[in-house]
Amino acid sequence: MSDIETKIREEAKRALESGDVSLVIGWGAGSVPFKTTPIFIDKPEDAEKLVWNPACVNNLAVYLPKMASDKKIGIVAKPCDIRSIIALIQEKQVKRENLHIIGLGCGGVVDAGDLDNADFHLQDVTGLEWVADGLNVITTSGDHVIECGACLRDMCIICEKREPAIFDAKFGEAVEPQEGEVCALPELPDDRRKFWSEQFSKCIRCYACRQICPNCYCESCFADRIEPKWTAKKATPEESWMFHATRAMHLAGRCIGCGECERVCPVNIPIMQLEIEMAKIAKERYGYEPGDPDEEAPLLGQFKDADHDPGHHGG
Amino acid sequence: MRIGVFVCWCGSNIAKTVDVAAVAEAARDMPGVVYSTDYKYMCSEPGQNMVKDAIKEHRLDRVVIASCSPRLHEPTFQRCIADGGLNAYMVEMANLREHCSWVHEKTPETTEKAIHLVRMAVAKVTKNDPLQRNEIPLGRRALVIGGGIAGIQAALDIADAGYPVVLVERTPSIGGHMAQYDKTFPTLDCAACILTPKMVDCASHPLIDIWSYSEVEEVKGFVGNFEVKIRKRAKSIIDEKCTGCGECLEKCPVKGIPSEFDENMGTRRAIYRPFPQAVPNKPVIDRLNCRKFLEDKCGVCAKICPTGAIDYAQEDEVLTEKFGGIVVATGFGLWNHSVMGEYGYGKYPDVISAIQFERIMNASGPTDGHIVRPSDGKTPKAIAFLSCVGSRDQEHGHAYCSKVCCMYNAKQALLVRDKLHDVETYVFYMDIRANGKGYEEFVQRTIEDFGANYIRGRVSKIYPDNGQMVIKGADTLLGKAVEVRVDLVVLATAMQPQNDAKDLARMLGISTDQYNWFSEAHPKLKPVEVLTDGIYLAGACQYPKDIPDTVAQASAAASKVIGLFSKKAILSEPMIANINEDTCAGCGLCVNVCPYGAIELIEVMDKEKSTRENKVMKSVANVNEGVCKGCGTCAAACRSLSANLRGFEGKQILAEIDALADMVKGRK
Amino acid sequence: MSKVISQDKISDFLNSLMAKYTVVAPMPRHDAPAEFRELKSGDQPIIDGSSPMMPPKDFFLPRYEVLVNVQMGKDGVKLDSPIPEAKPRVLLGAWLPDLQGIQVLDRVFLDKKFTDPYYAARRENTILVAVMPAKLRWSWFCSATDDVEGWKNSVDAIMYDLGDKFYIEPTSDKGNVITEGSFLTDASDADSAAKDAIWDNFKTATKLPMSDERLYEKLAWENPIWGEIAEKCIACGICSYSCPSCSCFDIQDETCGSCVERYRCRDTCQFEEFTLMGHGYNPRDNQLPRVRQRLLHKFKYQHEQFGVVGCTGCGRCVELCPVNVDIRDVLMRTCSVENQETPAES
Amino acid sequence: MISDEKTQECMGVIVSGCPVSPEFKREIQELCGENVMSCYQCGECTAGCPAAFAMDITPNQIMRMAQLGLKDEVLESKSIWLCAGCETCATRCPRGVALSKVMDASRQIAVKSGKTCAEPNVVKFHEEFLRQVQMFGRVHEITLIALYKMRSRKFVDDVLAGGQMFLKGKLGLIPSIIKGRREVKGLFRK
Amino acid sequence: MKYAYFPGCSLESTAKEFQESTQLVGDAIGVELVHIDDWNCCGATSAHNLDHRLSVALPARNLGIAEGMGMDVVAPCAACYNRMRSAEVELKANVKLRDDINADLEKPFTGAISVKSSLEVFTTSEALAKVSDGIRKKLTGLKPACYYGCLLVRPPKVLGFDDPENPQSLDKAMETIGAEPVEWYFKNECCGASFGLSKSEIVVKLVGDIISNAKKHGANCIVTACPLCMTNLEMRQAAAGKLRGEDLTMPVFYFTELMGLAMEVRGIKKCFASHLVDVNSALDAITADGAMVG
Amino acid sequence: MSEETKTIESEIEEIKQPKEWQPAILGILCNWCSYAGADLAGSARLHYPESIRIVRVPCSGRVDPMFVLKGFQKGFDAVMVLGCHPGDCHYAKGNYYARRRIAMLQDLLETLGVPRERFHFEWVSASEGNRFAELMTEMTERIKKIGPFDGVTP
Repeated sequence: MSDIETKIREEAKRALESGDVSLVIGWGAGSVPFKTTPIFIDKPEDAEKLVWNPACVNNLAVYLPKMASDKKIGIVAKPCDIRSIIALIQEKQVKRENLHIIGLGCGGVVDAGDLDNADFHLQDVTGLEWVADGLNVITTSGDHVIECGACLRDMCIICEKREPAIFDAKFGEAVEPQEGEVCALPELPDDRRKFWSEQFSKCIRCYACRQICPNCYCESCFADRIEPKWTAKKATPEESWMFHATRAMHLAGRCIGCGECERVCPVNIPIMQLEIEMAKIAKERYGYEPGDPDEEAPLLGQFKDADHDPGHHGG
Repeated sequence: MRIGVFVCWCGSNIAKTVDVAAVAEAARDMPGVVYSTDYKYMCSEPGQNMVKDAIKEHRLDRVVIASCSPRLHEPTFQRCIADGGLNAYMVEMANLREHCSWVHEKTPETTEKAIHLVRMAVAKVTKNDPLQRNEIPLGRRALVIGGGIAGIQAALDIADAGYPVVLVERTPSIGGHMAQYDKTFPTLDCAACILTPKMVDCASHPLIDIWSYSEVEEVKGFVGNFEVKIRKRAKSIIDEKCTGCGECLEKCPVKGIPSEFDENMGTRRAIYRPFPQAVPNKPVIDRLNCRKFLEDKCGVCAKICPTGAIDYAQEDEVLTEKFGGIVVATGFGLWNHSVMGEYGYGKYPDVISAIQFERIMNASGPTDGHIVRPSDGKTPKAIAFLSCVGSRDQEHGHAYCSKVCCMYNAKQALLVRDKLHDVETYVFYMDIRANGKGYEEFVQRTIEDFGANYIRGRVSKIYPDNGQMVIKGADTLLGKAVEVRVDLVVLATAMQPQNDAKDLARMLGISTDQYNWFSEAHPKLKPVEVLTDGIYLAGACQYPKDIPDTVAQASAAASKVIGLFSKKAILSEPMIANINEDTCAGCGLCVNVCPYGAIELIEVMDKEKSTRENKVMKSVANVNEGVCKGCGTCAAACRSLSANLRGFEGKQILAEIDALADMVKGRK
Repeated sequence: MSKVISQDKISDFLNSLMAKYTVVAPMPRHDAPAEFRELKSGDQPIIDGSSPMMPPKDFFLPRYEVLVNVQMGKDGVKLDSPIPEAKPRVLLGAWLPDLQGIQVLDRVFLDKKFTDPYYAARRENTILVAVMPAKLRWSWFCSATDDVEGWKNSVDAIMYDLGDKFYIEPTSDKGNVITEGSFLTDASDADSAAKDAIWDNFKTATKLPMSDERLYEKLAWENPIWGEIAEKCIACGICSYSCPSCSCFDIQDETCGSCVERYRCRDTCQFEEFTLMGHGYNPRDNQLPRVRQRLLHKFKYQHEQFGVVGCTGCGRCVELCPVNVDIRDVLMRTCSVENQETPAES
Repeated sequence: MISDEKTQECMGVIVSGCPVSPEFKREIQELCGENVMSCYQCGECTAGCPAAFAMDITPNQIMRMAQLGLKDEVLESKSIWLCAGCETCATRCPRGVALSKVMDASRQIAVKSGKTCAEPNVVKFHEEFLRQVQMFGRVHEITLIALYKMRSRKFVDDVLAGGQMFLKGKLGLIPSIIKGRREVKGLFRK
Repeated sequence: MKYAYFPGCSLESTAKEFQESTQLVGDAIGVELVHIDDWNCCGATSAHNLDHRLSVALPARNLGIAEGMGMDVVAPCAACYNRMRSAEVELKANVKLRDDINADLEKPFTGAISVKSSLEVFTTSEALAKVSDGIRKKLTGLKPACYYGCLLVRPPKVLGFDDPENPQSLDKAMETIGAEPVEWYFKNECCGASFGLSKSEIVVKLVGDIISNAKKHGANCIVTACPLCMTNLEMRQAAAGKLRGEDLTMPVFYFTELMGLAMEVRGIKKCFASHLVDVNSALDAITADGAMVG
Repeated sequence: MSEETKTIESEIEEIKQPKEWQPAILGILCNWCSYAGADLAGSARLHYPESIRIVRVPCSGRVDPMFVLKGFQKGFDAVMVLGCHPGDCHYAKGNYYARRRIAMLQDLLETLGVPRERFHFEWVSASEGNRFAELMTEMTERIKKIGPFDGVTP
């Protein structure tokens, strides 16, 4: 691990020193040992602040639309983050030539805030590292190994693309995915609606899901508009339904499945369920996978004559 | 906000099933409404004056007309409120007639629905913004597609008004179907005698360019600014050098090619002109049959041509030309009756189509005007004419009436008796539709003076027997099945759209009906226009028409073009897309989905938005107002609501949906 | 009079309260953090002071609250302000900083110049019972924000979690109501010592190194740290919405056919629209002033206005921030910056 | 003579001497799904009908009568019993109407309403046929012929041919009877 | 290929030679016909003349049994084929009726199988290739008028395996076995069908028209695939001749008989003995050079 | 029997029977095809239930999925979007984009548990007035059968 971390630092330093890039976005040590935080390095000597550990959850691509300029910037990115970057390139939020992608092979990351358990307290944690059997939580009272299935983020468990699709430098190897699946939605429409009703009734409209999403880069979100007010700001289940349904539609065929929205949700709404479903259909029906570097336009920005026809009803 | 609501009775059309007074009453309580009334005919002059007066009296700033479909009268009321001093786009219509009174019984629910429709319109108009039209430059050159009588007439009229015209015809000569006819009903003028002078006029008109053997391949742009790609197929003849002397036509060794012009009743050679009076009167080489092209042998025509006009190496030329207006005059095709098993699948040589019979009757046709049977060249003693072969026959795909068959059946039955006095004629008909000037009299003459035996009944089967054709029919007036033996059967096959009509429609962006006839903008009030500005219809490409109707419509189409060209400039359609640059994220999805390529990404100054770099430029979408047609696909695609469609903005549609909240609540 | 109640008597305790009051307490949820809810009979709340992810302020300042209903009809326009009924309630199971947060809200909404009638109605008859847990969360830093000793007076009673029992200490007259009942026993000296230990631990463990500094004096308008936070801040509303003391709301109108509803709902200074004015100008037009506003408001402006800071150190924003902006870090770093310039304004 | 009551019932067209039943066309449509109003009287059905020569009313006239509601005229006609069901009309109808089905429906209505059949022999044949099916599950042709002949009193006809068939071994003497007779009978009950 | 075989009443008696020849040819070209156990009458014209539901219900019972066998049905008799196929189409389209009828059946029909005519099955290109391979004597000189009648081709929307106005399957079959089918114009005209007994005068007229046209176009026999047509054409040709004043004597064959003849399947000749009209005139016309070498 | 007594009788009958529930259906129709088709149904006096309320848009391509979501959120019992047949778009390609968008929307609604029968998308041309009227009847019957929509978040 530390080997890769060293390489990232070296690469960032090299790039900054040589003037290849003016800035490197990466992860730095968090305020506590089980967290990391996004950092923006513009001096070669600060490259030492970059870290790579199991808590590097943030999809840093979210910063690109804001930071991309005519100067080249570097970004440290996991494979899912890179798919976000590809989507952003496709949607003209950033130019490939203005990016220096430090890609990482990945086996999943950990949202450590959820690790608290009977064996140890979070305040005693001093570090996290991957070991053969899973995640080793190093605490003042000793080491605790948790198996991957129990600590990885949901999206990391089902993730199938663990190699960077595009990069300028690449470190680390992908780790074989674990067996696992996310919870299934209820079968019957009425049950499903009730399921979502419960979920959306929890929503406090903090918009963290939207804000953390690299694909939600609109300068002005429909949900913030007063005219036309498609969804009111009030946190009622119906309004939250409207917000989440619309957002899901806006991300249909665009969401690359990093799962950040679900991670940051303070009330645990399984937002990704909607997007997983949409992505499945996009792939099955149109052979389309968001974040595929070979696609030129988003799913809904193109059509084929022989597309599935929902308007045709039998004879 | 001061909205006026005007509820129309439409005579009894609305008032019969909808309580119009109650609707007007209910409107009075709607948010923003300050005045509401009902009147017998809102679209009438007094009705319109009422609106204008109310605008002044009640200081209205928005108007809702609850009457018929906006597809019918929206422009009427836009003009009306503009006259009343408002921006023309501050009006919305509630479709109380087509969508309510005509389709529901008189019940309280129907009136309730009417109120809802008004509520929606009121809610929408509340969100209307004044719109302006902009001036767009206008190119004053016309394209006429199709060189039949319709295209010829339209081209002449436009050119006579002083505007240049390109007349595109895909066969080697203009003239169209009319050139194939022998005589025309009911006057029995010789078709060629009245057509060829017009063809010659076209050829000699300084403002008309005839592009024969050419086809339209692509149409881009919009009214006043069409860009049309036209393929001039290689004639293998250099037009400038050819004098039309005809030497080559005599010497070409490849004979016996079925003549398209003679409907396969006669033959032509590999170098040919369709008929002697062809315009342009210069031949073309049919490369699919010419030995020079097939085997690289022969070359006789090149050797014999006194002016060296033959050019085997000539290639198709594709030109992109600009036009201000387009007349579509592509005419019709004829149904091939060879799918009708009961009539022998087109296999009996003595069962022919009426257009083939025209060629047989025609003095310049393959038989020099002698009426003989194709099977043995003998003069027939009895001829049967069958009407409605494929027409009025939904089972064969044409539920419509081909309109002209009754008349040419009569014409042919008359002419054949005129030429062969001892021939017996039978006309099997279902109904006789003779509703033009002098038509009914003409049919009666055919029966009374020329002895045609009209039998009312559709024929069930034709089969050959002893060298004759046996027709199994019925006389429904008599109530008996009948059998008639004749020597020749002439079928009035259905008129249908050209096979590639749909392709052309797509190219032009105009719509077609279920049969692929081109659709006019309004069946009553805009019979010449289509839904795309600057394109007009002439002749039978729209629906079966006879020659007088075709010529009349051609002149109408021409006058529309002339009217368009006489404008100083054209005004842009105001209901088009616009982009809010402030909120646009520049993702380019609208660029992807715009069917017209009307949107591009441009760089603009950005307000400070980055926390680190002072990025001053950003990409945003930009609409080319001349090219945008207002479909709104971009607006639906835009996630940040930055792309919008004027007149159908998100806020307006949302207001319409919101306005129904009470209805929805009421029904739970 | 202080009492103790053993854990196995808790349901009797709750039943007796529910007979007289609406009781609000943290309820576990499937697949989501616990939430404060009005208890139904048979409910088994979690009263360990771990406190749900969302603070109890919803019960005084709901996420969505109708202020005025307008009905337009034939008879003209009808207005109606649905001021809630002042139901007797007990808010139980929140830990002290959460209820201290309500003190902060009280300062805003029960201001003498303008008392918010909606808030007041909900607040008036509510008894606040805090829980002091034995085990502290890693993110708590209450003692860094204020002298917590005074907080005892902002609640009506405190229940100290002594493991197998609770030590119940009423701190106001209102609080005495929960010390009635046969299931309560008088507290022993040992109990008293145990609860003091809890309190002392709380006081000391939630201190930060700079706790003694006068934060409100050190927080400056110009400080590079604002830019640093703003750069990573994604501008979501988690920190405010999960804050027990953030009180900002938005008022919006919504039409539905023939009616209009004027309601208020949560808002946060972290949103771009927060200070967006009708004509399009936004005085806080990027994230830097927004981030600064939140901190200065809590630690400086509220202190200036009320003499106390607005933050209670509950640590929610620390735990929930998607990009690990740790308010404790900010405070410590701010305080260690030397030679700060005095604010240009105010 | 039309009684006053009848006049009142049949608004619309009055055909001299014929009671009109506007319901007739709906009855037909319910039975066979064909809309007689689609017919525009082109006469192609008559022209192609193999049995038209023997009919008292031509097929297109049957349609016209059905359109007008001349129910009795249709039900009492020979024509409906002389339709061989060859489907020529249905195959060629430009309006896509299956007159053959209208004929079927008319016959069924006629039987149900107990009309005197204009072609009793045809009905007798069909009834005898179905009786056999009901009895045995199959048709025994010699019994069928014999019984039919008895009912229709057509003794002399076809004796020659019948005899010949018998000689050729085509008409067995013992009827074959199926096991599922009860089941088949059950199908007749509705 | 395996099919559920529905003989129908006629093939058990008046058309037994059709039954025999069908079986023989089927065996010869590898089309296995498994009898539907305890089949009942399809109801024929009589049922659909008098009782629509019955006309669907009677075939439904057979279809149900066949579905249990898991095979498509082959019905050689044109009338049986037409009724069964019509019932199949209606049962597949009208679920309500199907459920209603199924309630009365021991073995319900769910719509899993289809009905085919033996003509359809024996004239597929594969079947004809087999026939072609099996030919031992080409029937050169035999000039059949291929007569389809009504029930094999109409209504086309329901049957649809051959062209309603100019059907070709019989002609193709005849060409395959070396016969020379004539071009004529009454191949799909009606013979009068079930009026054979009840309205024989109609049948006499129609039979006269048909045979006369066949003769006029040089046919020396008529070939058919319908027992009803066979009966009418054979039984009424004498009367028709009398009516028209023409000699209308004309042998009539089932197509399977001629197929069998060309393939010289054992026992086929026995069929010819059952004909009411002597077939020798036609068989004599077959020229010697049609015999295959070996 | 006189006309008058009949009417009174039938009126009494009407009062006795509770009025049948009529669904509220939101239709978003393309101006050039289905809206014109609805106009045609009108001119042809084809009767259909009054349950539909029509929002006119220039093209099915204009249909933002939010229109449909809003309809359901507002509690409509069904929402229908009708456009020009593929290849017949007045704007050449608008309906092709709509087709993908609506197909994805359909699946999203399904994922959210909005029953499939409540959202109908179909191509109805300007000449298909018959189809339009038929569709309105079908749709109304279908929704009547499954009953009122209990909202997106019941």
